[in-house]
Amino acid sequence: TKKSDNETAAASSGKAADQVKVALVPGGAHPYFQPWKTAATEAKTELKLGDATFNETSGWDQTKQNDVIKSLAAQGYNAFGIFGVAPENINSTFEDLKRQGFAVGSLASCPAGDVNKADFCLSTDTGEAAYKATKAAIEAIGGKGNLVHLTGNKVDSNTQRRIAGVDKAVGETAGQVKVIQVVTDIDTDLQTAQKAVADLLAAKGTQVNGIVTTAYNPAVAAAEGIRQSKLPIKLIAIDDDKTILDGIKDGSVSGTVLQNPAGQALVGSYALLKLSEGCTMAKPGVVVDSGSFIVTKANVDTYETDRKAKTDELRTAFDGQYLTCK
Amino acid sequence: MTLTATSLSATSRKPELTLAVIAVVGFVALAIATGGNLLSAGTLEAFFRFLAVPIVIGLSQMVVLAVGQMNLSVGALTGFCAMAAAWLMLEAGLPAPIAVLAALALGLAVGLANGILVVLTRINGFIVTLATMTIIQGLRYGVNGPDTFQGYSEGLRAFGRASILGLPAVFLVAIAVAVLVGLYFSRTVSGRKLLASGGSPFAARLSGISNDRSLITAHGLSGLLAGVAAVITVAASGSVNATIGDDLLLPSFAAPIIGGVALTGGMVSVTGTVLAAFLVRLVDVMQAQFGINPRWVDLIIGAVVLGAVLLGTVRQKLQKGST
Amino acid sequence: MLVAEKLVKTFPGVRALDGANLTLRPGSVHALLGENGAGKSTLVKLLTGVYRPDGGRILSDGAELQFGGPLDAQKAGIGVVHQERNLIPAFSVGENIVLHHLPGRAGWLDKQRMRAEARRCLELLEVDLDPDMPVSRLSVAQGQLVEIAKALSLDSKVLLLDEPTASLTGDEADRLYSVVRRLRDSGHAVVLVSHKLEEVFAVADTVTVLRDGRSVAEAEPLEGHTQSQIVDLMVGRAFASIELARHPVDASQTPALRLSDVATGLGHQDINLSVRPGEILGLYGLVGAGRSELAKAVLGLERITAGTVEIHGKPARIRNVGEALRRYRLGYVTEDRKDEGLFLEQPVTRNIAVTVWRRLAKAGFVPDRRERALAATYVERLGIRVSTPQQLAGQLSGGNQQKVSLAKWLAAECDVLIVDEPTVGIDVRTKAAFHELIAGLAAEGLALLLISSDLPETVVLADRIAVMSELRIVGELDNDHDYQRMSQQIIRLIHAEPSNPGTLRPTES
Amino acid sequence: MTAQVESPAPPDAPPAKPRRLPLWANPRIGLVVLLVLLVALFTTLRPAFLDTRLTLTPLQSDISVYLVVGLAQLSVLSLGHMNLAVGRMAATSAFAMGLVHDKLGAGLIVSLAAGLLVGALLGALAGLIISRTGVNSFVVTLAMDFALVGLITILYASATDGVAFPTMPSGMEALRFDTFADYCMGDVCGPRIPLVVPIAIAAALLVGLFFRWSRVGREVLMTGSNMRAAELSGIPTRYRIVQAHALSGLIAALAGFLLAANNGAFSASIGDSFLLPSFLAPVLGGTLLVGGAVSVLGTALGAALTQVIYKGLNLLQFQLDQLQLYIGLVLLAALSLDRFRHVLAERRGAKL
Ligand SMILES: Nc1ncnc2c1ncn2[C@@H]1O[C@H](COP(=O)(O)OP(=O)(O)OP(=O)(O)O)[C@@H](O)[C@H]1O
Ligand SMILES: Nc1ncnc2c1ncn2[C@@H]1O[C@H](COP(=O)(O)OP(=O)(O)OP(=O)(O)O)[C@@H](O)[C@H]1O
Ligand SMILES: [Mg+2]
Ligand SMILES: [Mg+2]
Repeated sequence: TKKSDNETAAASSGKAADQVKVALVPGGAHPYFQPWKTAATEAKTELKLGDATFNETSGWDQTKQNDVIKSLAAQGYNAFGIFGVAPENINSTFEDLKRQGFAVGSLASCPAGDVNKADFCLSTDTGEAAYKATKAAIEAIGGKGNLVHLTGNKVDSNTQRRIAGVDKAVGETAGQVKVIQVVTDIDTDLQTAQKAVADLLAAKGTQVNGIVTTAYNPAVAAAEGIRQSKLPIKLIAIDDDKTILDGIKDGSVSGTVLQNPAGQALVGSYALLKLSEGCTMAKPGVVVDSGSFIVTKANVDTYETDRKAKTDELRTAFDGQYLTCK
Repeated sequence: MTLTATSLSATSRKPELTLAVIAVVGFVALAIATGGNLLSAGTLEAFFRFLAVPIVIGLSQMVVLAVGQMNLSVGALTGFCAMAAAWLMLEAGLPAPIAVLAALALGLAVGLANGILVVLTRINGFIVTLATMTIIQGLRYGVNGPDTFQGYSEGLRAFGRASILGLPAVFLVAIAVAVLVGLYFSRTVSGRKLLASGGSPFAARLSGISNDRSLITAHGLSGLLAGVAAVITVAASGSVNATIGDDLLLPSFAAPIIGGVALTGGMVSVTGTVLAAFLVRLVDVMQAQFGINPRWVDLIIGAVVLGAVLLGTVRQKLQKGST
Repeated sequence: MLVAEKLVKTFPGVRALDGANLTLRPGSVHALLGENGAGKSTLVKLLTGVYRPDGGRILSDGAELQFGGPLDAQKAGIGVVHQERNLIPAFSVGENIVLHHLPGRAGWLDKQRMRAEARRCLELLEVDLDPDMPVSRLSVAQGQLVEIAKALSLDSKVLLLDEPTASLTGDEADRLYSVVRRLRDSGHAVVLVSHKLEEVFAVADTVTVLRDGRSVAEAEPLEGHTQSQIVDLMVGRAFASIELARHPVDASQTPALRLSDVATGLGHQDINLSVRPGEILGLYGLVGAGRSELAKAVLGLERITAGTVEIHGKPARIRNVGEALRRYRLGYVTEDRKDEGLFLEQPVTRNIAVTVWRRLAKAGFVPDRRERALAATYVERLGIRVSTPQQLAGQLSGGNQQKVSLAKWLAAECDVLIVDEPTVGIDVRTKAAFHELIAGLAAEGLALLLISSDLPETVVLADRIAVMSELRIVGELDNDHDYQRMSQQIIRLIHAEPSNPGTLRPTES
Repeated sequence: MTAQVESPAPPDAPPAKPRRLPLWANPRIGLVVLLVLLVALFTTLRPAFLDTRLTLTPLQSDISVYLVVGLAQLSVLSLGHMNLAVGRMAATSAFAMGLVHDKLGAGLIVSLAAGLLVGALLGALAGLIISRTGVNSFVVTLAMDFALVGLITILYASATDGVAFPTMPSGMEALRFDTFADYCMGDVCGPRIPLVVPIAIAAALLVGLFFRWSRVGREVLMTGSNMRAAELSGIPTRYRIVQAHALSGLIAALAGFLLAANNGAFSASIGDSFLLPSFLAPVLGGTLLVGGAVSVLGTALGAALTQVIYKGLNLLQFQLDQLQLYIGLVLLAALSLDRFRHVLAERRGAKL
């Protein structure tokens, strides 16, 4: 006979704030997640959490990430904000955690498919961000010409969404703009990206008018590659790493798509706290866009205010719209 | 598969010939297929510029294979030395030549440490370098977290971009290194002793050769070459971060082994290693030229290597049939 | 004067030396004798710094020597040819010869000097080998010659030779011994380890006999001893040589193995041979005559380009040894035990049982018990000295390794057996026992092709002797077991033949 | 690497008598001792290390997966070969399992069998190429790895709309979550051991049996020990090479299955991280890369050791750079200690 799982159904609700220990687990080391680190400290003091930690030791491996999460649970962490390494597998991990009565948020990436087994998903709408980036690139090249899309792991549903987003924006130009190449799987390391960019520019540099990058290493590599080749190519990068902001300031990068990692971490921690205190999701598994912004030379010094505003807006939305508290 | 000693030794130079033929045929075919684009200055430049590191890293692995060892830390070490050099220039404000020398010295030191650990603990070199690889990965990440260094010494980057007679300076550096390594193994007493230790450790010991010294020398040299690869990377790429070197481990083995170097030690093939690196690079470029999905490229690389393997065997069969 | 006092050396499970003494005087050739496993090679290795003694001392002119490694012994003026081949396969002949002291100029290898030095040493032995040839292309015997040249290159005061002639024929051995005499006359001390007592008596002045790791005779003058006295000392009791019982061969039987007009890819031409059940055919020839290669061609390891091979009267197409064993019950004992005969890193048991697992297995699994029993039978029958049957084959003494390599094929219970240099490095007593065994196998109806460069052995054992020279059969003789007459006839056959166009072609031409 | 093992013994040793090294000198025992020491260390530092539900149970699942991964590599290490395509063979087999279930509606057993078959065939193919051409296994399996990486994505893209199958055969959930404690006979429930553990143990026992007692397994080892001698002893070395590689592929497929169960989906990324661990477990356990000898028990201990180190350091919550630093250092320190013990044992052993 099989025993029922009642022992694991420990009540998740009714904890005091200082009993709530939040763990933010990214997929691995990546500049994108660095704001999470400060956000975790911030959330801990501001929300008076029992603890908040940031652990980036997963090394882009789902098995290891599961391991890290279990270790954190063993350490007493009871609320998790997770960037799942493998979107197609991550629901099982969420389920696992939910069974143990933990509050779980999917941060910065949603599970593949239509189902989200976490309490909520707070992430950039990657398709939308890629769409915006492509729009910006089309504008930068004057609404006409050839684009190249550089991105990461092809066997990743986020990448698929990005490719779709790019296609959507290009589709709206009625054939004026074409994507002549999509280069995937070059976000594994910087050198691979540099090599791919150099080869691409050597092969097709003269036909390319704009490059859209939707992953970090390709963005860095493309900025450098364009600078070196001195080709008149417009580049839309991603994120606000110092290298890329420098590029925008010196003109070698036309613009970048910003996401809202700090907001994800802050609002995510807030929601996890509320859930642990006894609130429930109005719509379990709801997907919330954490926002994306185009930054160009024009607003490179002021974009931070927009982002703050978006974060505040998100928090209000969680309070009023997504969470139901008794 | 005959068992005579004669046929075994006669085939020892064949992989290089086969590789050379494939390399030439592949290059010409690609040049024709791209309508000559491959031969345009820019493409050829990019082709050779990114061939430099694979060559040097392949040699770095080959040196330890020569004594029957492996060095799993080559990739991580390259990244670490590159990060250290960039850090010295940007954060410590040292001039480029000093940073370059420091990177080389760091590579040599870590390599020697690998060798000494192998000799002292008598633990399998595979495990020792696996452990040091993890350690070095940690250090590499520790230099600057996940962030990227760029904007260091203009002079060094100019060198990375420079060409001499249409060939990138870094590629010429790699070739010079290859020639030196080749000379080391074929012409110097120390190099011959290394090979003797690798070929038959017991016989070498009976001839008064210290196998321990050979192991340490080989690992040290391997580390030094990783340092060279790091310098080339820093110069040619213009920006480095903690992911540098992650793509080097498998290629470092692939180049010498496809080039005909045995894992059991005792033999090297600089030409084979260089040619194998050339071939792999050819496939890279093909991908960019035709915009092929990298996954298909993987399939093609796989097929090409298996094809080369079969071709070599067929050639051997034909030759045997003719005698 | 080099003196070894009460040397002790223990390996896990074996005490190889147990207080052995040796005294060496300049200007003399000293024989070191003993049965297989008596500790001769171990003593040689202690004297050359390969192993460190667990007890006892080594003195040179009264001063104690401590060797940290082989290099120290070389520096102390001791040169050596070890029993096992120790060449670097990928290196050239020349480089192997001067490996101890690679000539360099500011770190660069001086190839000119290397070649000159190598040539000088080869010329001492009157061997015509190209110093630039890779040693991987040499035959066992040629490799042995290179090893000797290598030892000579050091020009050391003391030279230790551990079975230098095991795989050499008389001619080459004679050349080596003339070098040895020259060295002695110029004041060198030479130690000679050998199981060929005729040779020992011909060159050595004094003798030390080892038994079970102890010296039972020390530096006694050889003159005044007879061979049988020495053998008695080695064995530890009176040892009577055995008269082999001879069985007539039934000439009407179909040959068990028959080659007709065989030619091979290596250049053998018009080979005609046949062996009947119960018969021993000796195949004699000088080193490099092509006998081993012919055997391998029969086994399918080399190409046969013309002619037919018949087994029990039926044409046979053998593609590999497995097929030879299973379908034709034909076995081959290789001459190269280290590379082709033994699994050095495996226990003796497995080395012996490997050919019969198929027979021992029950439902695909080999019961340890049956395997052990089988191995024990052959360890006993051949007198293989092991500490336990689980000892690794690589840890046995040279002669005992040879016995293991043989045991494997005796266990296989074949109808036709090709044995290639079966008694290389085997001591007198075991050799006699082995001869008895071979004769016994023949009496039971086995057909044997005996490839041997040991002429006395061939004359003792064979019913008929075929002589091979430069890849052809140059004659076949009925053996009347009279050594004098047979040897003269054979030598005449080998040398009468005018220089033959069919020399052995290397694969790469 | 050591050409000759020196075993110094004092002059007063008694006459030769078969003598074994003491029990504690056995390298396997050394690993056990290390394991116990590490567990004790981690438990003192973090009592949560002994938390059954959150630490020990998942730890057992992880060890099981990596034991099987190690066995896949061990099967060809026996020949002195390598299988660089272990991960990809696992992934391709997992794809086959997913496909058979998803498209044909097959159950757990049938899907598993199909996957194992695919794995074995892939392995056999690698073995066939190696034995026919005589080219280094490294090159052949590396090429195979590349070819399969490409193939897998293309396969998943054509068979699913993403990179994973949406469903899994019933029963895999239980393999993932359940322990024997969930199954009770009356009041007696089993121990908290995950259901995957017996599968891994069975695989280890079978592999052990194969190499220790089966004729084919022994002949594989002999082939690895000295190929020419094996050929000249009548062993069909080519078949043995094919068989060993087929076994490797089969076990890799099993590892893929276990990982899919552990992670919760048949996906393209299965096996991505198999390569280094596949070598680590057997080599730590004393299997050499030169062939001719294998240690299944050692592989199990090697897998356990690495997972314990990893788990323990995770619990200590190091940041990324420190974590890697310590993994390397602990591994080195532990093995050097083990080496020291071995040398000591040899000395003592010679004195006994
Ligand atoms: N490396 C080793 N490990 C274990 N035992 C060894 C080792 N080397 C030699 N022995 C053992 O020491 C004993 C003496 O061996 P040794 O080689 O000295 O004999 P030998 O007199 O040279 O015999 P042979 O005439 O057969 O060459 C043998 O019992 C052998 O098994
Ligand atoms: N002229 C030659 N050129 C090249 N190699 C030769 C020559 N003569 C002999 N050999 C070597 O000798 C071997 C052939 O001799 P094989 O071993 O068949 O003769 P054998 O009569 O059994 O003598 P051995 O006592 O040397 O075994 C070949 O493997 C080859 O390497
Ligand atoms: Mg001996
Ligand atoms: Mg011969």
